[in-house]
Amino acid sequence: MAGEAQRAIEAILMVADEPVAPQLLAQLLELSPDRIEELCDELAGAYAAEDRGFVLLRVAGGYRFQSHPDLAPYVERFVLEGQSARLSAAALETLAIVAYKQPVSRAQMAAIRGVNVDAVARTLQQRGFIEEVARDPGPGQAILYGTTRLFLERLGLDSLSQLPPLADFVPGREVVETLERGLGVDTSAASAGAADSGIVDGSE
Amino acid sequence: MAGEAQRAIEAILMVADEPVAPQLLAQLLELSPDRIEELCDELAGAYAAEDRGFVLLRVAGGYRFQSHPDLAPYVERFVLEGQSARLSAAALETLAIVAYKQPVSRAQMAAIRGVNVDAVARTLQQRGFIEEVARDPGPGQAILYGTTRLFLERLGLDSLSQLPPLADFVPGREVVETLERGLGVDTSAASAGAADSGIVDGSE
Amino acid sequence: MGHEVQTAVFEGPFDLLLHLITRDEVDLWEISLTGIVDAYVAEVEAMAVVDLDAATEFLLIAAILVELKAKRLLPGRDEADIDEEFALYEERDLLLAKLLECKTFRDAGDALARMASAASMSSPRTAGLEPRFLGLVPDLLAGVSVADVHGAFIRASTPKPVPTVDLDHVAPIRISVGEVVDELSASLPARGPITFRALTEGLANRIDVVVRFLAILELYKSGLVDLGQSENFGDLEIRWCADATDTATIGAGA
Repeated sequence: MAGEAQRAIEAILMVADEPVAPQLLAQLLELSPDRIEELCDELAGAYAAEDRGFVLLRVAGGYRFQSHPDLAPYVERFVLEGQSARLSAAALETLAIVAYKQPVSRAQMAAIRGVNVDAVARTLQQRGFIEEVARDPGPGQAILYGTTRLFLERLGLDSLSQLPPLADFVPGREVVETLERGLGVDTSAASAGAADSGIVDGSE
Repeated sequence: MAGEAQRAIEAILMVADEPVAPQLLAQLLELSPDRIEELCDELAGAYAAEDRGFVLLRVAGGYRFQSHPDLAPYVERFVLEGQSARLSAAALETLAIVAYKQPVSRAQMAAIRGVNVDAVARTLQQRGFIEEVARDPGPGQAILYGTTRLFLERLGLDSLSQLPPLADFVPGREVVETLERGLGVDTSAASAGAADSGIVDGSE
Repeated sequence: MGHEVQTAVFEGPFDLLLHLITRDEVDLWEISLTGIVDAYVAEVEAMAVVDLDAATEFLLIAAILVELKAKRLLPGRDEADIDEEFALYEERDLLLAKLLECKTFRDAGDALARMASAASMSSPRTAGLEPRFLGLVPDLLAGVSVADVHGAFIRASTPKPVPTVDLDHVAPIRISVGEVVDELSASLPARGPITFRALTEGLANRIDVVVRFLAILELYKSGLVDLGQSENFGDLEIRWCADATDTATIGAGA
C-alpha cells in the first residue's frame, strides 16, 4: 500500500500544471528532499512495473506525470481529432479582451463577457496565446494575463500597438438608439449633438 | 497487466484538460462506448484498491483524473482556480431553483423566492453555474436558464439525474404544522384540506 | 420580542416570515403585528445598504398579514358569508404553499452547497498537453486576422441593451380634471340646466368624457351644481346653482 507521503505526492503531481521541485514537496510533506526523491523513484518504478499508460518523470528541475511514450499515437490522435481545430467565438472574444485590456485577471474578463472564462482561459494558456504576466497587487493576488509572442507571430504583428486602435470603435446603430432611449435622451437632439462631436457618424 | 486499451485511456486522460467523453475514447480506440465504460470502471477500481493518491472519476459526462479527497490539504496551493468565494444563501437557493426547474425564467425564479433575482442570476451566470439555454416561445421571449457543465463538475456529478430528488426537501409534518399555527390557519380544517390536496404529505 | 438577529442578512421577505414564524412559534393572531414590523425595521437598520427590493417586498407581505388580521378583528365576522371565509382560507393556503416551496428550495440549496464542498476536496488534473505534442495541435489562429480580433473585442465588450418596455404607443393624458373644472365653472352659469349627454357630445375619445364626468362630480362636491335624474338610467341633468363668489374657491381646490 502506498504510504501517506506517496499518496500526497501522487495527488500533488496530478493537480500541478508545472513540474514540482523536490524541495517544494519536501517542504509540504515535511520530509527531506532526498526522501522525496526516493519515494518518487519508487512510485515511478511501480508504475512501470504495472505497465501504466503514464510515467512519473523528473523533468525541468521537478517531478511531473506524463503520458507513456508507447501510447504517443493514441495521444496524437486525441490531439488531432479530440480538440477543436478552430478557436470558438467565446475563445476568440476572450483572447481579444486579453489583447486589448492586458494585463487583465480572469475575474475582469468574466465581468466584461458576463460569463465564466476559466476553461477558455486555460485553453488559451495551454495553446500558448496568453500567459501570466503579473500578479494583482490587490487582495487575492489574482493572476494577470497578457498575450504572448506566439500570439503576435500568428497574427503577423510586430507589437501590440499594431492592433486596430479602439478609437474608431463605433457601436452599431441599434445599440446607440437603445442606449439613448435608455438614457431618456431625445434622439433627435442627441444624434445632432453626437454628430457634431463625431461619436456616431462612424462607417455604417 | 493493464491491457493496451487501458494504457491508452490512462495516457489520454493524463493530457486531457477537460473530462473526456466515452464516445470520443471509443472513437479513438475503436471500441464500443460500453467497453470503454467497463475499462474505466476497472481502472478506477484498481486505483482505489491500490490506495492511490488520485482517482478516476466520471464527471459532467466524461472521465477525468482528480486528486483523492483525503489529500485535499496538500493539494490546495496547486489548484489554479482556487477556492471560489462561497455562494450566499440567496444564490444557493436560486441555483437550486434553476437546477430543479430548468429551463426557467428569472420571473419564475422570482415568483418562488418572492424577491427580484436579477442580481443573483447575473452572479451565478458570471460564476459559470447557469447559462442561457433557450428563449421562452411565449410573449416577451424571456430568457430561460439552465445549469452548465461547470455546475456538474463543481458538484462532482455526471449528470442532472444524480441530483437528490426534490421530494427529499419538502418540509415534514412538524414544519408544516408550525407554519400553519404561525399563520393562524385552523389546523383541524386546514390540515385536512392540505392533506387532500397532497401538498404536504411528503415523505417524513 | 428580542430575538437575536442571524448573521445572514434576510434576503427575501418569505425567508424572514418563515424565520419569524418557525423560530418564535409566533401566532400572528394573538399578538399585534408591530412585533414583526419592529423586528424587520431593526433588520433594515442593520443593513449597510437598504435593499429596496427586499424592503418593498416585505411591505407586500406585511400588507397581506395586516389585511388577513383586520378581517378577523372586524366585528360581526361570524355571519360573514361563506365565500368571504373561503377567500380568507384560500389566501392563507396560498401563502402557506409559497412558504413551503421557499423552504424546499432553501434546503435543496444547502444540499447543493454540501455537495459542492465535498466535491471541492478533489481537484482535477488540468496540466494538459506535454510540450512535445504542442507542435501537433492545429494552429487555432490559422485564418484569424487582426480585424477578427478587433471585431471580437467589440462583440465582447458591447453592452447588451437591457430589454426595456417601450411605452411610446401609450398616449399621455393631455387634460387634467382641474382644467375642465375651471372651464365648466366659467361656461355652465351662462348655459342654464343641461344634460350630461349634451355637455359631452362632440368629445372624440372616452378619456375626455371621463375627465368631464369627474369634473362634474368635483363641482357637485363643492355644491356648485345640482344633479338630477328623472328616471332610472335617464339623462343626468346638471343645473348651475352657485353665485359668482363661490367659483373662486373651486379654482384653487380642484
